[in-house]
Formats: sequence, structure tokens, C-alpha cells
Amino acid sequence: MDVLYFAWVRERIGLPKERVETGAATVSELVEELSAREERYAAAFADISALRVALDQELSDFDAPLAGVREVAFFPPMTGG
Amino acid sequence: MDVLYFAWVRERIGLPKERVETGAATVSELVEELSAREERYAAAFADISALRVALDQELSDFDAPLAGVREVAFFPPMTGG
Amino acid sequence: MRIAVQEQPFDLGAESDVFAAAATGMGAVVTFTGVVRDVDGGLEAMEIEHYPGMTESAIRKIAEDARDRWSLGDVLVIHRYGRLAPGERIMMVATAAPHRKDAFEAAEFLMDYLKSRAPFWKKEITRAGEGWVAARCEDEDALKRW
Amino acid sequence: MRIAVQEQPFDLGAESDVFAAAATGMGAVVTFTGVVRDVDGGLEAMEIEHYPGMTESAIRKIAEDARDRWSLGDVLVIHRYGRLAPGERIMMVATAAPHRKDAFEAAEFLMDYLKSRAPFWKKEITRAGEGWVAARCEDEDALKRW
Repeated sequence: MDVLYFAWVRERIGLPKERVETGAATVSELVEELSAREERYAAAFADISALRVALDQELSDFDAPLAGVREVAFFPPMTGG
Repeated sequence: MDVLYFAWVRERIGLPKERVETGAATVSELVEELSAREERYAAAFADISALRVALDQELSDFDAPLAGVREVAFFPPMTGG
Repeated sequence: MRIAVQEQPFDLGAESDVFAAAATGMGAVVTFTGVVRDVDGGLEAMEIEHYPGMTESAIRKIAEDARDRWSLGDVLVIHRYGRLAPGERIMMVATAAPHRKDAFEAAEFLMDYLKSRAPFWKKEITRAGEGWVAARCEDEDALKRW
Repeated sequence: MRIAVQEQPFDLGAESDVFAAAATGMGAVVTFTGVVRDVDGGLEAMEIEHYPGMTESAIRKIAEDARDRWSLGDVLVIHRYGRLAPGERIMMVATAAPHRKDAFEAAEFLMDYLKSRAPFWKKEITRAGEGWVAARCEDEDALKRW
């Protein structure tokens, strides 16, 4: 699946988008998997309460299953308007 | 003093403005005096609760004294906006 | 602060642009525009009568009250009188504030007070005849929240 | 209903005019415009990042929710992204409704949801450095009233 990062999550991880092959069943499992990879991921995901997640471009939550999902995006709370 | 009428009060009384010499101490007394004059005044002032009054271009009420007032205006509730 | 009571039409786009451009340092600009509505069909015109002399000072007082209650950079009120056709713009208000909440609340406050406390009266001219628009209880009630 | 997510500036006056002219039969038109504010002095630019693909659909959903909740004739949302200077207009919404209460409430609803539920992120570039604008608790709280 495609994993996208925005705002300071993108800056901390150092890239806007990557292709990830994963067996993670939920968003939380994917976060654990990524955090285990490298320090920059662990730093970005250190405080999950400061993050939001979208699955296939719809706001979701960290308990949500990943089955069938093609695009996951991680970002801080939005500041539009 | 000058007495002004607006909207249907003006139409019912049949004029927009007149000069009135009066000894009325309050707005209510002026209303009584005018109502006693002619039927068209009595008709216009029949239901005081449907009217508003301004003294020298400031919203006021029917108990207000007329001492020193130069301009009295009677009209229905306003419908601006 | 600009208050205009006028018979001629106003240019909503130009007024909005000029107002927003002048509101330096403000983060939020709200405008409200009122338009003559032909609710039941058959409306030929809306005639708006006002009380020259009192109108502008009453509006100015309402606008000053708004500036006292909210943090505002600027306020604009334009209100027309005379004979208007359906679809014509009757009036507009604009507010500029550092934050959106102030700009919105002040604009709603201005509208609520202009409705019931500025000396305008509307008469509807229809094919069937003509009649004065009655003040609505809900417009009077709207003042209670402020 | 028009939703525009764009890098280039928009013309507030022209957009307001076109929107109001198209809203036939509506008695009330409300616009809100957001402007880049230099709160502490020293702001050089505001950089707005967004999530292409999701942004427009998220805004469309918010606008559709507004149409479901209020009696609206039309809705317009324009939101910019990219690098903006202080004083530049970031975004605008417009609502048209038969009555003013619906037009105001729907515009406030749109703003509250755009603030916290549309995928935009703001970064402030100052002489001293740069930093992401943090979401404010009061913006999240503002959603609770709807």
C-alpha cells in the first residue's frame, strides 16, 4: 500500500510518500511496524494522540482494519480555514 | 413641536408631518389629544401596542415626558434589514 | 466605520473588496447581503420607507455597540430605501476582526438590530395590491440573545 | 455548489458578485474571508500544505452536510494552498439561503469544519525561523455545537 506523510510528520520521516509491503491488520500494527524500522519513524509516531490517520482519503482511527486499504496517510491535526 | 408619521400610521392619518401646539406632558397625553381630534387619528392610535415612538430621533416610550422635545415620531415596529 | 443610507444600488463586489483590503491586520472578514425575495410569486416591488435624520444615527449607534462588544477592526453598513425590484440587493453589512468568531457574531448582531431597531419600513407591492410587511416575533426574539 | 482548491489568488469581489447574482430567490447571502495575519510581527510567509485528492472530497462532504442541515440555495468554498504573504486571502466561503439565520449558521458550520476537518496544514515562516501552526483546542471545541 501507499503510505503518505504530511506537515511535520513528513518532515520528521523525511519523505512525503512510500510504498510499504505489510501484513499489519490494523493502523496501530502498521505504526508499530514502521516505528521499529528506524529512529525517525519512532520519533514521528512517538505520540499517537498528536496524529490523525486517513484510509483511502477518509479520516479514520488507529484501531481501523487495513484490509483492502490502498492508501494510508498520517498527519497532525488539520489547520485549515 | 413637529409630529412625524411613518408607514401605515402616515397613510392612516394622511400626512407625513405636522406642526402641533400642545400642552401635553407625556407622549400618552399627546396621543389622547390627537385621537380626540378626528376619526383618522383615533384609528391610527387605536392600538398603542402596535406603535413605536421616537423623541428627537431616539426610540422612547409612551410614558416619556415631552418637556423640551422638538420632534415626536409615531410608526409601526421597524422592518429593516 | 462607514454607514451609508442611500436610494441607489451598491456594488457588492467592489464594497467587499475595498472593505477587506482596508482591514489590515484582520484575519476574518464577514459580509451579509440582504436581497428582495418574491416569496409567494407576484411581487412587483418592495418600497422601503425610512426616517431621514434618525436612520443614520440609529445605525451608527448599533455599529458602535457592536464595536464595544467585540474586537473589531472595521464595520460597514449600507442600507437602501425607495422602490426595489425582486432580486435587488437591499442592504449589506461587513465586519472585520482578528478572529472569525468576533466577525460572525458582530455581523449577526448588526443584522438582528438593523431588522428591529433601525427606522425602516417595508411595503410589498404585488399584482393583487399592496401591504406593509409586519414585524416578526422571531426578529424581536432574536435580540434577546445579545 | 462550487469547491475550488487552488494555488492562485481568488477575486473576492468578483466571486461575491457572481455568487450573489446566481442565488436567485434567496434573501440572504453570507461570505467569510480568511486573511493571513501577522500576529506577532515578523511573519514573512504562511505555507499551506494540503492532501491533493482528499482535500476536495473532504470539503465537498462538509458542504453537503451543510446543505442537509440548513435550507440553502447555494454554497461556495475556495481554499488556497502554497506560499502566501501576510495580508493575502487564504480562503472564502459563501452561503445563500432564504433566511439570514440559515445563511449565517451554515457559513459558521463550514468554517468550523474546514478549520479542523479539511486536510490543510499551515506553517509560519518568520525571520526567526519556521514552525507548524498547532491546532487549537477551541477550534476542536467549536465542532461540538453542531
